[in-house]
Amino acid sequence: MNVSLILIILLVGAFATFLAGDKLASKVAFFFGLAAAGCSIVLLNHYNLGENISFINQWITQPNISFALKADGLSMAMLLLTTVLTPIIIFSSFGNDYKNSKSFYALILFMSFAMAGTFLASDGLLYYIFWELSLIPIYFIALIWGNGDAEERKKAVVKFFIYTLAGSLFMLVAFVYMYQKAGSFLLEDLYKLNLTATEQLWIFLAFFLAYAIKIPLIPFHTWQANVYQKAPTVGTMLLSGIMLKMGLYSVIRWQLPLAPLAAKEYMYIFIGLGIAGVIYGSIVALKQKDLKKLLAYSSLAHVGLIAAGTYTLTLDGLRGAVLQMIAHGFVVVGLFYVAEIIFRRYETRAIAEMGGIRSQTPKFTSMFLILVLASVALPSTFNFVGEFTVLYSLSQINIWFAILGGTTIILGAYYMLKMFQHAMLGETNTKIFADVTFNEGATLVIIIAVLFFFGMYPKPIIDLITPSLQEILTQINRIN
Amino acid sequence: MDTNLALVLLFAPFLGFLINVFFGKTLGKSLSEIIGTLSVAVSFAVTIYFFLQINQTKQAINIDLFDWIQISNFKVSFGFLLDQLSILWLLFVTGIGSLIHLYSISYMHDDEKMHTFFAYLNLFVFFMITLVIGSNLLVMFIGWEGVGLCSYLLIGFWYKNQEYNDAAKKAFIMNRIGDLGLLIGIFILGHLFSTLDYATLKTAIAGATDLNMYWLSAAAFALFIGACGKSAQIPLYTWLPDAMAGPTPVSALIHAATMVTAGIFMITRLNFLFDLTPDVQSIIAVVGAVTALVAATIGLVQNDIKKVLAYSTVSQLGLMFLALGLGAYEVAVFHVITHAFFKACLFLGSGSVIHALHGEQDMRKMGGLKKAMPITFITMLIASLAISGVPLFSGFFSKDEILLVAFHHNIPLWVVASVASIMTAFYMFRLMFLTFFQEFRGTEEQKHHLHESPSLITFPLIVLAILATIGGLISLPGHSWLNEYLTPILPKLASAEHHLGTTEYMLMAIAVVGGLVGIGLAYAKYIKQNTVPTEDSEITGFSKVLYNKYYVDEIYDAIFVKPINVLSLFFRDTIETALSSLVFGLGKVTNEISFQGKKIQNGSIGLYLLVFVLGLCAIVSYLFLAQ
Amino acid sequence: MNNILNQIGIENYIFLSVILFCIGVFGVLYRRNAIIVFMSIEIMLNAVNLLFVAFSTYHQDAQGQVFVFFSMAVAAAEVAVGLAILVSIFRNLGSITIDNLKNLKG
Amino acid sequence: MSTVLILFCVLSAITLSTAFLTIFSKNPIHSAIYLVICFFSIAGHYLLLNAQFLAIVHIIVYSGAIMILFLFTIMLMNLNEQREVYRPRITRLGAIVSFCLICLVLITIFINSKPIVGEYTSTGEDYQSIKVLGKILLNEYMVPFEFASILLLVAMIGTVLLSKKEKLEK
Repeated sequence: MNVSLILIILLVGAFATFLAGDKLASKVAFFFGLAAAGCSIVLLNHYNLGENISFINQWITQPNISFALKADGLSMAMLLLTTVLTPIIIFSSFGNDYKNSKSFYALILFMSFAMAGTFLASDGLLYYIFWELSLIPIYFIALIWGNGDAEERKKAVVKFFIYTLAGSLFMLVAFVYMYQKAGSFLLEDLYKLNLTATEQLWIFLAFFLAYAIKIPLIPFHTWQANVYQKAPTVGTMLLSGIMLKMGLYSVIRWQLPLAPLAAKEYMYIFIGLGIAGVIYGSIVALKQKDLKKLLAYSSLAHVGLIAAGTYTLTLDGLRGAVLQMIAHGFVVVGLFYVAEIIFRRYETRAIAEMGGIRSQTPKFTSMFLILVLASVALPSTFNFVGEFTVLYSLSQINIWFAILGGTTIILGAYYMLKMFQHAMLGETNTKIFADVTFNEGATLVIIIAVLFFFGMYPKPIIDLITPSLQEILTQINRIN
Repeated sequence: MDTNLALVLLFAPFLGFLINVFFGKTLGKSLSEIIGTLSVAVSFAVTIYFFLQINQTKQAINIDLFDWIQISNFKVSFGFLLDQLSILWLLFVTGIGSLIHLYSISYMHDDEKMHTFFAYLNLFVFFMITLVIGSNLLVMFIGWEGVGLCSYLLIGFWYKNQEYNDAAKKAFIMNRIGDLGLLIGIFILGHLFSTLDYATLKTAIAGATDLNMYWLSAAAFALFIGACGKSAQIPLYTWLPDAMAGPTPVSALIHAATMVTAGIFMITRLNFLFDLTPDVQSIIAVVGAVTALVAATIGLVQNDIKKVLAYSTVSQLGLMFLALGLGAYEVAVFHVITHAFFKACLFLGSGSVIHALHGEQDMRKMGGLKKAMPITFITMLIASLAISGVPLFSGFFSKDEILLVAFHHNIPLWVVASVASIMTAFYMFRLMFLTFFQEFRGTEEQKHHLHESPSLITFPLIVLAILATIGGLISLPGHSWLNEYLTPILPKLASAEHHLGTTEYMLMAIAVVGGLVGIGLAYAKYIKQNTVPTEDSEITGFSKVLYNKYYVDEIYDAIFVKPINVLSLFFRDTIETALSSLVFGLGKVTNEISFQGKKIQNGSIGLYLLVFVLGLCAIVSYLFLAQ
Repeated sequence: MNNILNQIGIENYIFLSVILFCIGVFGVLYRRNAIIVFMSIEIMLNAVNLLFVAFSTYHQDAQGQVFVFFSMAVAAAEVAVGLAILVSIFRNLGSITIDNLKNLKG
Repeated sequence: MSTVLILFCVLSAITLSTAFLTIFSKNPIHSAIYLVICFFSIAGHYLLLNAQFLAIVHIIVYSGAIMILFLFTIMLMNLNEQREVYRPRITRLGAIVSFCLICLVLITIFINSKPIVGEYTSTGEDYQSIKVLGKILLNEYMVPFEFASILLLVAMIGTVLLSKKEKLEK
């Protein structure tokens, strides 16, 4: 039993969903999503028992490419995030009717497949293929099933597609360069390369462009808000919940260990960039009129902090970043789902058109508030654990980084509470707001339960990721 | 046994919260009230048990539940520490908490969201207990932020009014500014000592040979900023008066007796750290004294009964910080306790008045309530005498000790604090005279409905008034039970340095006379001359500045809020567009290049052939001639 | 039997066919009349054929000549088809100046 | 100077000059006539090299078939007068430059490659009589030979189809 099973389940699931027809598609997709989640939990168990669940097979001999799926703690954590969020996301869409839903759900599973592959691949080219593969489904999902004016949407989505694709091409160049030196794309072989500082700098920058666009870090974020707004909520969830983490994960897995000298040399610049993103994203979020756009900018702020954490090159920074990634994945999915729930009833995403919802549906309001608070990292939620660790690592580098990064605590509370106030509180809205359905409630409750559980007891995840992060750190600190 | 009891202590209110949240509606009003009150009462009972135990054994109880957060150089466990300090705090948190729950049963009876109110109150008590009994700074931080959250929820309890929501938001954000400071302090302590646990921290600091004073001071200062946020000190005090938007029991519990003392608790808890940083201590002392004075001056002219009490709270908290800054932690703790009694009593009394007047809070429309509400009047009078420092009431002892300590350390601070307490006496009796004496100035209909509050409201008032009277007994000059009790926490007692001598008696006399002068002035102005404060529009001169709270809110708005909003608009409209057009511009440039390049491919075969031949030349010469 | 190249020299043939080929190239580039362009192409073909035959003699091998034979067949087919295309172009456009044939434009 | 060399020079001169004239004639008919002469001279080269079969085939195919085709086409289009549009100077310049360039390049290559020029061996074997060529063509090159016939057939059909007047358009 090894991790390729999950990829197979997801891929087969995608095909089965497509063949199942429009009526059954959502259920079939949900079933396969659950199967993948279950399977990954079983695999996690195997992994924790010390079994080898990696999968390596020669794929193409000339050039030397292997189908290498390596599962260490970090990959398993990200894989779990993907496979657990996928059924949640699918489940959250049950209230909606999509045209041609068989393709829609098949694309979701396919995207999940590609993202899981990205998290697992330990061969450069295989990783690159998965990385790019994940872009295709989201392109179609956002383009076909998105909302708003079709022309505008096309513009935003095509921009996103070309932007990210162009960034990743530099990564491919870096891989090809390293292949010429190493004769293999395998991560272990690439680690063994003795690259000079200049070479490392170029490789680092090439990777950085790909990741900075994907994460996104300022000033490469311009695709984000528009695509988040235009994409259907399921697409936004996939994008913000999982796909962003692909970039952050890749920073840890590929960029830092492959070009440690450059990373150390220019650490401050990149931390600064991340923190600038925190402040910038928070301030821009303040005056957003569209709920989804606001969440997009809040996401920008949060990933800025995570990225800053990764570039500290300390165990705390990496660990905090991974914790925060997972936490943010859940929170942001929850928040976008909340936006969707409101949209289902009011047909609007403009915050100004909401308000006065609380008196109609206290249950929903409480869940929304909890998600808002989790997003601003209230202690006892998972996000606090991540944010605290990241900020601590920043303060290890320089206390001012922690202070500036810590402004997210203040500004985050400001824009989130302001949004909450105008969206939910105030005089009872004249429009009727139907109470949440069972599906909606169950989705939110699951997310909230995860957030609180790991907020109080993050030890399992910490124990899972720490050894592999330490391994990566030894790679980063190796002497060439 | 202890572990289980501690868990009961902690989770009883939480259980109450859960029951009220999930089943509040089904249970009905009276049941949810009973559960809400009982859950806190259970905590109180357990606290008394612990109190008795620790009074005998003098042994702190340490409970570690599980590892929570892991940092590279240390682990933070989820644990509790029950020692003299935390149990003392628990006593009045749960004790006054129970009384206020009891009070709320009647006070909030007509509110449709009764169960939500009790749920929030229970949640608050839960977080407050967490704050107090956490064994390390991070567990305390859970409670710290949690009480902030509850304060947010309760200030904005009547959420249909956006002004209340603004006040709630403001409170939360201002608290968060302080929280950032607290976090920074925690980070620095983590770096320096690799632990956040109080006990280990204490031994680490005591055992350290070469302390980095710079970082230590930075940590202490950052922690102090955190305390400023929570305890409403300059410059982060403006949220507290606004927080009066919440229901009155909330103001009594959270914004007078318990939550706002969290900063004092934290500093007292870390006294071993602050003792080492005299610079920060003097900052604390000065900030405290200035806050006391500024808030007192604002309190002089406020007409909203709750606003007066709010500024009075800020002022009293300032006095406590003054004591903290002078190293007299036990004096600050003493004042916290007496203040909790009389201020809770005052708030609840004002609530009783507001209740009787159907929500009227403006003192200009009150007056003459003495006869209609005798119990409320007497209890509030006792509390006012206590806060004014009239001898034999509890406030006299605690305030006097602060003034004594101030006098011994720094005369200017003593002058400032004395002036502040004279003002306190003045505005408290201004409040009393305007509310309870003279003729009723409200509408006829209100007058008709004037009545004494029900017993559920008066009972807590009476209990608190008794406590406000006799509370001073726990720390009498010369023989202080409190100081002895706190010895394990506070080995150095600042107040023990001086003995009662002529100077001390003189100071006491000055304070008493000052207080009486304040009361006398108020009597002269509001009874003899029968003045009623003028309408808002007619206030002029310096009192207008005071009435508008020195325009601090407006200044903050202009310095922080407006610029951020303008910046946000600028970012949203200009920078975002610029960045976006930069990316689109890149696309456009590519497009343009391709458009120009397209012109080369104009379909002219002649040109194609020419290029073809030239290309052929190039390739052939490269292949054959380039060796 | 004596090799005729002993008297002429292969290099002369190479020069000749190079120049002939270049004349063909020149014609293609210089003229705008599609028929003349065609003729120039024929000249180029013949230049190559000539070189083939010369080297066939040089190597005393028949394969070069066989190749010329095939290339002639191809040339014949090419001319036939090419001229047919020209005729139909002429019918449609009324001219065979290659400047007018700009449909290759993207 | 042997007679053979003189003959070669004369033939070469005819070949090159007629090739030039083909290109420079204003009248396409003249071009065609010059081209015929050029082809004949090339056939002469073939004969000089003792490739009788090819010489004959060359005359038949090129001078006979292809040139007649050209002439027919020219006449069909009524191109006997100068109809060529104005050629911009840049085009002519470009043509001349590239002509010089390609000449230069090819000749330089040839000189650079330092061919072994000297005694040419002669095996004395017959390799290019019609008899031998016929055997080679129909033994070794049987399949290409047949393909050539198919090619010609296809070309024929294509030509017919292409030159048929399309009535549907109008």
